[in-house]
Amino acid sequence: MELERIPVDVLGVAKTYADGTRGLQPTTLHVEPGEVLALLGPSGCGKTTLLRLIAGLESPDAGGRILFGGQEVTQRPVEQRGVGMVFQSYALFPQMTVEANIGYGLRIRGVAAAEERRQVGELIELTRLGGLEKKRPAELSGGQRQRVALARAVAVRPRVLLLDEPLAALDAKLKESLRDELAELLRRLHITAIHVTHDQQEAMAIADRLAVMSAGRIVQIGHGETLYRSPQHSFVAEFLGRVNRLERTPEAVRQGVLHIGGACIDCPMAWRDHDALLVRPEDIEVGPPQAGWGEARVEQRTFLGDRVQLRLRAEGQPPLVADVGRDSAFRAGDSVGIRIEPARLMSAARPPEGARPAAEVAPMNPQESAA
Amino acid sequence: MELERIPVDVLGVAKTYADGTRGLQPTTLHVEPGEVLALLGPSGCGKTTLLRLIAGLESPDAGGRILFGGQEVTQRPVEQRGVGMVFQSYALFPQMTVEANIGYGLRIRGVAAAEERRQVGELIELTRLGGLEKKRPAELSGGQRQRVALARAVAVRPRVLLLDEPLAALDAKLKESLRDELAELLRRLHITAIHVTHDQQEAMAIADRLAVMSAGRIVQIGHGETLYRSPQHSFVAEFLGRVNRLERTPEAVRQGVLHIGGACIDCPMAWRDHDALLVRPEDIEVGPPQAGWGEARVEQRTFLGDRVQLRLRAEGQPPLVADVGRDSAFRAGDSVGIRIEPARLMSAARPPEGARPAAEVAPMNPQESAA
Amino acid sequence: QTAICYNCPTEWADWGTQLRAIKAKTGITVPPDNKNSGQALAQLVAEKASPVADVTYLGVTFAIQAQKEGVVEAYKPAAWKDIPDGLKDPAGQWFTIHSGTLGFMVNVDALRGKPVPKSWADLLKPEYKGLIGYLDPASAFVGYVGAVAVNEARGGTLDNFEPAMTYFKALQKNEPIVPKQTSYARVLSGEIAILLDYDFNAYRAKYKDKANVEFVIPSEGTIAVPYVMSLVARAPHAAEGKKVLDFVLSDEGQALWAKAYLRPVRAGAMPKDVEAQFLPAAEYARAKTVDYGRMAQAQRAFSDRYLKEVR
Amino acid sequence: MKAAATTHPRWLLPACLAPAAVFFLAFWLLPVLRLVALPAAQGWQTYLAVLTDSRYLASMLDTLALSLAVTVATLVLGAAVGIYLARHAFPGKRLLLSLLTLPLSFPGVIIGFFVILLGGRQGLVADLGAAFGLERITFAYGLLGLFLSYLYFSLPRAIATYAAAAEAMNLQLEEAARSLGASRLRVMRDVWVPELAPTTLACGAILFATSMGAFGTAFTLASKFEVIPITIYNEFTNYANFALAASLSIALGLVTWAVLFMARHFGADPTR
Amino acid sequence: MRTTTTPAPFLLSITLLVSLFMLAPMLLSVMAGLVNNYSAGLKSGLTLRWLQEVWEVYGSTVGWSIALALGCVIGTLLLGVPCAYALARSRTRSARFFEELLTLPVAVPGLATALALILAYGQLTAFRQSFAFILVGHVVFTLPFMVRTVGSAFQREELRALEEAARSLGANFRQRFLGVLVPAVFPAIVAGSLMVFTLSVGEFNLTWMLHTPLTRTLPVGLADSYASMRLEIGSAYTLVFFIVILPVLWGLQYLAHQVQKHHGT
Ligand SMILES: Nc1ncnc2c1ncn2[C@@H]1O[C@H](COP(=O)(O)OP(=O)(O)OP(=O)(O)O)[C@@H](O)[C@H]1O
Ligand SMILES: Nc1ncnc2c1ncn2[C@@H]1O[C@H](COP(=O)(O)OP(=O)(O)OP(=O)(O)O)[C@@H](O)[C@H]1O
Ligand SMILES: NCCCCNCCCN
Ligand SMILES: [Mg+2]
Ligand SMILES: [Mg+2]
Repeated sequence: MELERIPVDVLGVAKTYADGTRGLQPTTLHVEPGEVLALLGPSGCGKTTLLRLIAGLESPDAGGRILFGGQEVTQRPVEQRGVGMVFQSYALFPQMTVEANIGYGLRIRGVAAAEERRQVGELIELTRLGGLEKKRPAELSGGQRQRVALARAVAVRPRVLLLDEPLAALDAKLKESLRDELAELLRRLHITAIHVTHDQQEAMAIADRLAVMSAGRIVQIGHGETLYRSPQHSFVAEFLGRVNRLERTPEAVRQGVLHIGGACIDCPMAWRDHDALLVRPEDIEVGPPQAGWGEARVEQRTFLGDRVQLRLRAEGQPPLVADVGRDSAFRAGDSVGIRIEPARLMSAARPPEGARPAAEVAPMNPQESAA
Repeated sequence: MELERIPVDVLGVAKTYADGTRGLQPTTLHVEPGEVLALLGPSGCGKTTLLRLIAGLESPDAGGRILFGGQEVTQRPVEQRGVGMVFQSYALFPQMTVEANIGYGLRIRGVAAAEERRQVGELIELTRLGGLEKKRPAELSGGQRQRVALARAVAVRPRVLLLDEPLAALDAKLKESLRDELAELLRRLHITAIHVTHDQQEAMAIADRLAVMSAGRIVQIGHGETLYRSPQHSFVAEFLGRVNRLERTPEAVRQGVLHIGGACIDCPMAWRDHDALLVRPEDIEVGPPQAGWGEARVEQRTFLGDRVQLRLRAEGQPPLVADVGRDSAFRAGDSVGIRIEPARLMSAARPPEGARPAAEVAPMNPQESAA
Repeated sequence: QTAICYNCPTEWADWGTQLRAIKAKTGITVPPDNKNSGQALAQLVAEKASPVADVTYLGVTFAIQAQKEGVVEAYKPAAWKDIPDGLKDPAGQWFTIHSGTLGFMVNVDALRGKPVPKSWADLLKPEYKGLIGYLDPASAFVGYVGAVAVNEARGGTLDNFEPAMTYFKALQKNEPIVPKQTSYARVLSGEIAILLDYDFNAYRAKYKDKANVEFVIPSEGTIAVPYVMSLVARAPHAAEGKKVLDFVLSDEGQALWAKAYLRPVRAGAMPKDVEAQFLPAAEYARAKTVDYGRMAQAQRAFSDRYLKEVR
Repeated sequence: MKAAATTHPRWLLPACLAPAAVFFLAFWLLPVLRLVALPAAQGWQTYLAVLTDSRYLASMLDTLALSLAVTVATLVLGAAVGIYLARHAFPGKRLLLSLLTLPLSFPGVIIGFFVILLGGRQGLVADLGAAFGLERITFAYGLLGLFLSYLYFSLPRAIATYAAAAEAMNLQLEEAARSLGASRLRVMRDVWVPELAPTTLACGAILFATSMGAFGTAFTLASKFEVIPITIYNEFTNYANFALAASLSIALGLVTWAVLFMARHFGADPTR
Repeated sequence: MRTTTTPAPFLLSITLLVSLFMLAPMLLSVMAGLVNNYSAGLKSGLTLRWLQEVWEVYGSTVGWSIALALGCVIGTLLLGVPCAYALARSRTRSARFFEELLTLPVAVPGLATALALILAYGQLTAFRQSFAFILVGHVVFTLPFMVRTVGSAFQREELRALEEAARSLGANFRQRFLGVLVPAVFPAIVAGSLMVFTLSVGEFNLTWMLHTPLTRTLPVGLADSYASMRLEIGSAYTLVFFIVILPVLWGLQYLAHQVQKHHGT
């Protein structure tokens, strides 16, 4: 199944709801043809608002423009935008069979019955729903429903696929396996897609690029790996994974170092004058006490299967969490050595409110509005 | 707050529901005083049924017996068993404030108002709910509700604390942080507790021992680490984490080895004649191609933040998933070497139906019923 | 001291004034009650085992039916001998207290310039389309009285309702309004311009409510009907009930009826000034009486036939 | 989770049920059973009066037809208004909704009179007609008047029910249909109708039941169209014929109850 | 649910039309009750004399009707709430049968129910002649509405959990029923009460047979005044009905709304 691939441009689009809530601050965004972009952020940050604006389910405040393939669609209602949508609750038509759900858009378009059957059959195969054609949504498992919703959305050969937390309703185990499946399917369809989620692993697994949102704006946009490793804001760092906050005394700041369990770590130039830095649990190396390493005591050890989580107490720092390999022999009460590669330290600074989103791949910005 | 600690014994208890469903096969279980036991298993396996039988909310089929501290309580209704319960939905009384909810059991017992206030105050502190005393459940966040439910359950100084999926209603991020908090709280209370969940990480983080259930029976019981590393059934292995299934040709079986990407791995004695084995993603070592290692091609690389997941294709095996460090430089298309420590291999055998649960710490079994 | 009277509505026959007078003169409180005759009868039958009411006021045919059902009891009030025969049950199970004459109650304004109809035949003229009302003959006593009146006027008898049936069928072309209960107010408001109704209602509208209302006794003739009262069998307050019955037939009670334009059963009780407000006696000469016992017997068959044929 | 049979003492539920059961038995069931036995005294065929007497049969069929028509019309209009009110915010909406549902508490008599105020000879419509030089249009006493008055007392229930149901409707289903290109009409057919089906069934059943039993309205309007409650009333008051009135009541009760039962059987509870 | 700003001209016009149809008669009748002469219209001048007249003749029916409706609410609460609980928790065939029976008074014509009551209890004179007789009829008729509204609330899964939670904390039946269950279904109880009040206050079919001249209710009085009095008086009576009923209904609705907000999770 080959679908059209177009770029999507959102230009200075903002949304103020009828009750005065600013659902989205003026936002500019470029999605490459065939790219999968994830909108990631905590609840209420405006992900759904942005997605619905792109879909045409909400109309933007005056001045905002939305282009599909360079063509303005701002005034077009959802029926005429040629988008496919997958909703969090899947929104499958409960009275229709799997087949009828998937073929719905085609029937609306007056596609002949035989042709509809053919195309639906193809999608059923693609989404591995064979044998379930005659079932109704209520008889399907969560994962099967999700696939029907996806098949229904792509059946009409949309130019843009929009997904609003398509995995949120599933339980953890199923989520993980469907995540990989969805990633694969999107890659196979090779369609321009925008995928909303608040689960960072899901975003990283599925999307080519991530746009991290907070309080109605995009705070950083880029590849998952870049964002995870070099977040430009503590918010992004915290949102993409667990972090430990490392405090620096005024003296340490003056010396350009960081004290931890008696050891002294050089601070990267960029964060020299910050009074706190961040480090991820898996970036704290834990070994037997040794020279040059900091000293710490294991307060708690939690076996989590693929890894062991240690809660450490090191002098001069709040409790730290370190993730170590699952064969780590350290137990609660042990004294251990810890070490942090300076390159792994991250900024704990909050950028000033209203700052322009930092973009790794600069979007083409014909007329970016003042934020 | 110091609570009584008693052992709990379940002796040949089974449950057949009114409609004929066998909710629980005859089951025997021993919980040590002060121990936290997790009942873990997929949906419908009978976890809730067993918990409700222990609580006294269901009555067992004839012949089953339940002892609290050696004393038979089988015929006692829940009101008189001295258990504390935390429900999945929390079941907080919606019209009562946090305070009133926590103090409900004390009021029922006719505790004087001043004494009630004192005890409730103590629990509010313990569960860090200070400042929320006058709020109603609807005004609380999920995590706060969960803590109120816990405080309410322990306020009556139960002899056994029963928790039915207390974290299931929370979103992933919150769940992870509350999991650790709950584990800590239970350890601080040091009360005999039984905790139902279908999330293996949660079970491992919170419980001293895990009882893995399937289709109405306990299939294995023991410490999390033991179960994770040496599951005696493929079901337990699969349930506690992701696994790869490794196939063995009849020839490999004869030779007592396993072929993977051209390499030959010695099979541990115990599984010598099994025609399939299991290995966890983090137990597949991936490095540059080298002598003695198997050869594989990276089909897909997914950056997940704290680790990178590689889908590998190795000769003679179905696609494998390997978890590697997040700095791994391998990309899709690369040729890599793979290696598996034989000790990491696990059995893929399914035990015969109705087998006695394998118990690491053998429960005292005065009269185990025939399964 | 209370007596319950069924079917004594304040707004009908000026029972309101009568009830006040009863209270003043006998000290007995009689609460007003808004049933019609049929409703009162049904209630009496339903409550036969343990009556609520002490006395009841009924259209004569309903009284005859009540007698058959055994829900009334004989009582001869003080003025018994003044009541003409034929207007009372010989045993005293019911006796007339006053009577009315059926005719046309016409709201002249509502005719909007059309002439006031003078005869049954006039009503069939197309010019009165939409202006006529009569109470449902199958449902209200007044309605049945109207049917008997037109039947007699157009040559029928209590054994032959053919003329009435033909007449009502013809009248349907004029799209009459057929309410089930007294519609005095609707005539006043002009909703109904011509209503088959009693003289006393028309006079009340004309003299008391100062409406431009005329009463017409149709040229082909009509009938007069007695309204009667009875003591209820096993009345809970029989003594008070009897006092009430005595009062309504007393000089004072009868005068009150007359002032409400109901012809009192004791002819001597009619004050001259009131008499003057009635149509002249010559007109009333066209108002006949009928055998009310047979009129009661014929009612069921007529209603069934009316319901089947007039649609 | 399936309903858990939490262990209660055996006597508990019967004890909770007892007051209502005793009351119902004493003040409805036994008296009504006695009433049901009444027609037998006049011969068992009295029970079949509604079938054997063409007038009663016609009256019953007319009532059925009227109730059915009113139910359908009310459902359509009530759904439209309910959905609109649930969807759109405007000042005074709560007031409007409560005014629209107020007639739930009106006795039928008032409603009959309202229709006369609207469509009687002195009614609003006639006055308006006259003002525009047309003839005085009256419809209060005809079938249309009866229909409108039934509509009047049915609409409030439908509006309230549909407003609540529409409030709970899954907006995403509609958006999904629209994103697939569905027109408004298609959305109505494929999303609204199925989603509101249980409400429609439940509400339709209670509307039908209320219409079948409506008395005061028909009584006030007294159109020539005779509905069965009026027939019962006539038997009752004109001839004190309790047996026949009881027989007709049983027939009416059976029809109405059957409709309510069917609605519940198909999973919609009208009295909820 | 979110409200939308999408215009819906078709729905809007139906809504306007229906609103007009529903509200116009109310306005007309309020006006009719306040003018000197309805046929003459507003130019005949406004007056309160009809209201006054109604108040004199029928004033007592207002108080009795409200008392009756409140009594009916209390009666259905006392009988209906425990009954709803029992029916929600019991899955026996006989419970389902009883539930079915309970709805019969809704299906059977009021006239018949009333007749049955009179035939069965008419001879208990003191009872027959008191408002209690009407009250009994109203309770029988409105009970199913209360039972079903509250029963469906009791059936909610979370209610079972609440009850079990209370049990696990040691509460006996009375404690958990009054302390936990009833407060938890309070919104349904208020909704049911509102429904019962509404039905009782407007009930005519039953009341018409059950009342005696000494026990008249508002609807019975209304029927009287429409049947036999001036249009203006009937309308003024309707106005009295509005004036009396509206605040009570709105008060109850407000309460229901508050409770809903308070309990909303
Ligand atoms: N229809 C609406 N009317 C008023 N405010 C709204 C509306 N929809 C959303 N909002 C508000 O706009 C903001 C952004 O909401 P949005 O639904 O886009 O968040 P989100 O990022 O999708 O959150 P979630 O992860 O919870 O779905 C929030 O403050 C929300 O309360
Ligand atoms: N009240 C009941 N009546 C009949 N069958 C029941 C009842 N409760 C549970 N069951 C059945 O008993 C089996 C075990 O159910 P149980 O609720 O104990 O599972 P569980 O392990 O808690 O599942 P979940 O993770 O979904 O909560 C299931 O097959 C279930 O359908
Ligand atoms: N209370 C709702 C109005 C229903 C009208 N039904 C007619 C019965 C006559 N009073
Ligand atoms: Mg959202
Ligand atoms: Mg469970």
